[in-house]
Amino acid sequence: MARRKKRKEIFALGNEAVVEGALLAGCSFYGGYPITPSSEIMEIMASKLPQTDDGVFIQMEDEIASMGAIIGASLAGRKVLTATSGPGFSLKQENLGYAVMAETPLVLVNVMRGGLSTGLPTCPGQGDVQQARWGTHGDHPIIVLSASNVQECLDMTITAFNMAEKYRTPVILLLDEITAHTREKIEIPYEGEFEVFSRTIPSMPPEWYKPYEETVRGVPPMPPIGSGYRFHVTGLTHDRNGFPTQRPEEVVELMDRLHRKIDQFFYDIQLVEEIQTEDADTVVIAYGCVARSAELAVQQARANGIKAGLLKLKTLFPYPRRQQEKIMANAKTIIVPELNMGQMSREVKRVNQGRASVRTINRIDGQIITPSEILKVIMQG
Amino acid sequence: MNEITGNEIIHQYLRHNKKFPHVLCPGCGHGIVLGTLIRSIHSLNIPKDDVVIVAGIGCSGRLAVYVDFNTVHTTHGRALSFATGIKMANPKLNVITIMGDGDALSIGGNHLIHAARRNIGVTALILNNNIYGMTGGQSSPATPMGATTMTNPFGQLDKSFDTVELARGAGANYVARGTTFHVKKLEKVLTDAIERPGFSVVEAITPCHTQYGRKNKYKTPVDMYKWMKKAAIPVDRYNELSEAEKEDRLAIGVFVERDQPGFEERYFDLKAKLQAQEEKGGK
Amino acid sequence: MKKHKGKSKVTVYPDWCKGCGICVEFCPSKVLDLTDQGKAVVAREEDCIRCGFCELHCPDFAIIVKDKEPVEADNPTKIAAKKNATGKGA
Amino acid sequence: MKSQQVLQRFEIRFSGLGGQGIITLGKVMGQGLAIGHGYNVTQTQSYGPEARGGSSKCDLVISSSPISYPKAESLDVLVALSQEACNTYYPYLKPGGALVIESDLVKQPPTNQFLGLPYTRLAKDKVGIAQAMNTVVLGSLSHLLPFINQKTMRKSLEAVLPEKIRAVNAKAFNLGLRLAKKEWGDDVGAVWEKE
Repeated sequence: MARRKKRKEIFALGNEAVVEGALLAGCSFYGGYPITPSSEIMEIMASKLPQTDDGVFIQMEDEIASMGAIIGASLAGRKVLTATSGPGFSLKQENLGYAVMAETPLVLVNVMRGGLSTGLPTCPGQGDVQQARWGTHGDHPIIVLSASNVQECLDMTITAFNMAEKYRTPVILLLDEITAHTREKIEIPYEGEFEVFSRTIPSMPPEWYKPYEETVRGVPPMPPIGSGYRFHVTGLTHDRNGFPTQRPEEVVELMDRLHRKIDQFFYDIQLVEEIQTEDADTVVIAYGCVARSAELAVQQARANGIKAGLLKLKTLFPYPRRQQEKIMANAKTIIVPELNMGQMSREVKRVNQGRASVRTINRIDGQIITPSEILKVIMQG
Repeated sequence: MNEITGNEIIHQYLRHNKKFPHVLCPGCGHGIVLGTLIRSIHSLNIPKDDVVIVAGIGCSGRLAVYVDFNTVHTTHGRALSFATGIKMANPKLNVITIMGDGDALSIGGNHLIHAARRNIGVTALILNNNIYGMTGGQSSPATPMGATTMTNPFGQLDKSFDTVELARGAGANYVARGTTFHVKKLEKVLTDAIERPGFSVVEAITPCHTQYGRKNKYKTPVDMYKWMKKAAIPVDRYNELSEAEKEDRLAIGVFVERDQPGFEERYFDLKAKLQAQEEKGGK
Repeated sequence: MKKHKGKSKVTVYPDWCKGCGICVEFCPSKVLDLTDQGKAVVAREEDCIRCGFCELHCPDFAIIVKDKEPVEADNPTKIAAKKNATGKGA
Repeated sequence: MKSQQVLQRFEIRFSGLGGQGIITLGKVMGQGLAIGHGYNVTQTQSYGPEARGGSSKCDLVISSSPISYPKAESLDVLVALSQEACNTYYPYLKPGGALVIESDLVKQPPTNQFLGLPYTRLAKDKVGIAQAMNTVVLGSLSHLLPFINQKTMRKSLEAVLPEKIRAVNAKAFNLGLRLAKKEWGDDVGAVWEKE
């Protein structure tokens, strides 16, 4: 196959860009249940995957089953995707925890809509942020990414797949209704231009393979089911062989490793974009569609002679603590606009520890926070 | 030299680095079902690497860990959804789910009917002991009306599911019922079920003396086997009985035999068709 | 079945036996007993007719029934025939 | 070829009734401006009950530099194809912005400063199918907006349409272009040319 050296440009929806990104990252399995405003991801997958060499698309009976199906497919060696919104995200939490425990790579896109419960199905919101972090029961590590424009939808989907495979963990990509439903020109990178990471498979004879053995990275190799490595997968706390255990020292070893394999790679996982933060004494910390409003507000503030900057979060969890600490060298005021009652500002305040003045802008009426709203707060200083 | 038979076959399929005896209670039929399943797979000459056992939660869920296949112990009720994903990801695998009655008929009831509707090429082995055993003897949707349980101390008020009728109505390709007393018959239907494409359901009646029997007039595990011996009759003979005679009887045997292609078969046929179209269009 | 009588070796692994009593209750020849410690033991091996019930119904895979150690001099031709017939299960 | 005009955040809103092809219009024009012309474009639209309830809305933001905020806030052009849409969105029009209306359907324009054409009637009578109305609009806007290269826009329109309806739409596009020129004058969009 001839390599395409030129990037192809398309005019695409955020949801469409997710599909493009997933396919570029090697996704070959989609299991889902439709829900607004994420449905286009599923619809486009339904038409594309059956036309690829090995792609499998299946519409399951509900979100719980969708998670089950993609976890099963991931265990059988596929790179897998599911997408959902608000109420569906709640239903996916049960098996999300299973995937963390069984160290199953998968990408879960949640297009956030407004409100709790069925809320505002066609309006944007950012109310699922802490649910993404803590939605499933029990102490667990999780990687949560976000995207604020259509190009990022593509790029961050690839990143999500790479992280899922590299760290053998579910990765949640949080979009919002605006980002998912905006059409923009995006560039599709050509093959070879971007990294595609696939899970490590064991390189020893099956008799010697211990599925959950300690490794340097804390990430054990993972063979696909049916490849000759027979082992037990369970959501129960398990020993190195994968067998259930309640021995405190084995429980601790497993839980430590699960957390450590994510925590120790913070430099690889915690992604932010700094816009004019070097000398900024007022910094907006934002993510998703609101980061776009914030960017315009910062530009306008600069035009008014105010040293404003933007720290755009692309990784929400593990929270990019070091990056916030860096901008706090100069920042006297931090502004956190978000479409919820203050879910990320908790994280910001936790790191801030009273040093800068943290101001929040919150909207929960299904409308985006506009640049002028943010500008107003910046001008107040 | 002796031919390897009986439990020696089974020993070859057990995980040697796992502690035995298993965790189940004395006289629990689950072990018998596990042995039967192993003999079925053995008789079909399926390599261990090609077998995937997907189990749910509960006593039945614990069976998977003991056998030397690819084993996945999933969340409560969700075994079939995991199994669907595995089968679609790699249709060459023989995917068998082990579920309890609570697992398959209550929390996983939706997955059961949709797996049947889809006719996914998975064998659903449902171990029906009429009770939630592992969690301490609460009512399940298979608990008979009037029976005493921890959550129905004054007698079960609602009707129990008929697994066979449920699976038939939802579209399963193959539906059979057996008991842990009539082991050879159970082995036969289980072997048929694994062999047949599409979705197969085998309900194995297996006694739970600890949580169900003791509270419901079966004093020892053996009493429960005596009950099964007496109650179970082949389905054709059962159908000849009057309604009154049917009351205390249990029909066993094969109830549904269809030959619809499995979902995976239809999906991969579609893919092939699309690819052929594309090649045609390309030229 | 009668022809097997007296030719079987029945083994119960006490470590695996949980003493549920199914084998003892349903053995048609009453080969097995329950001990005071609640384990099945082989009491009347000679009576075993090799029906296979105990093996199939032992929930803990603790019972093995097979041929007695063959004594070469007894019936060499029969043993040889059996050897050849063996194809499965190895 | 004329070098491309530099644009700072130009906002267009298409609004009207469901079934008028408003979303398609926005998508086609957005695609033409983004891929054909190379501008940065964001297109957003109404969804759900809002979209099913009979009214329809589609926004384009066009700029030479990256677009931060993707939704239209203060409109340079409002295209209103129903009276209700005109009433609802007219307040969002910038001072000096252009109001483009379907002159048969918007009987009471809120201002006397507007550009109108009887789009539906034109499509039905001159093109032969009412559904080509949105392409007539596209044609007229291609005349109105000086940063649109008419050839490029026509080409990208043809690229996105299935072959069966390409000829009809080319006809509709040319009709809109011609009539806008005739009715609105040659220099109707001159105000944006200076930018």
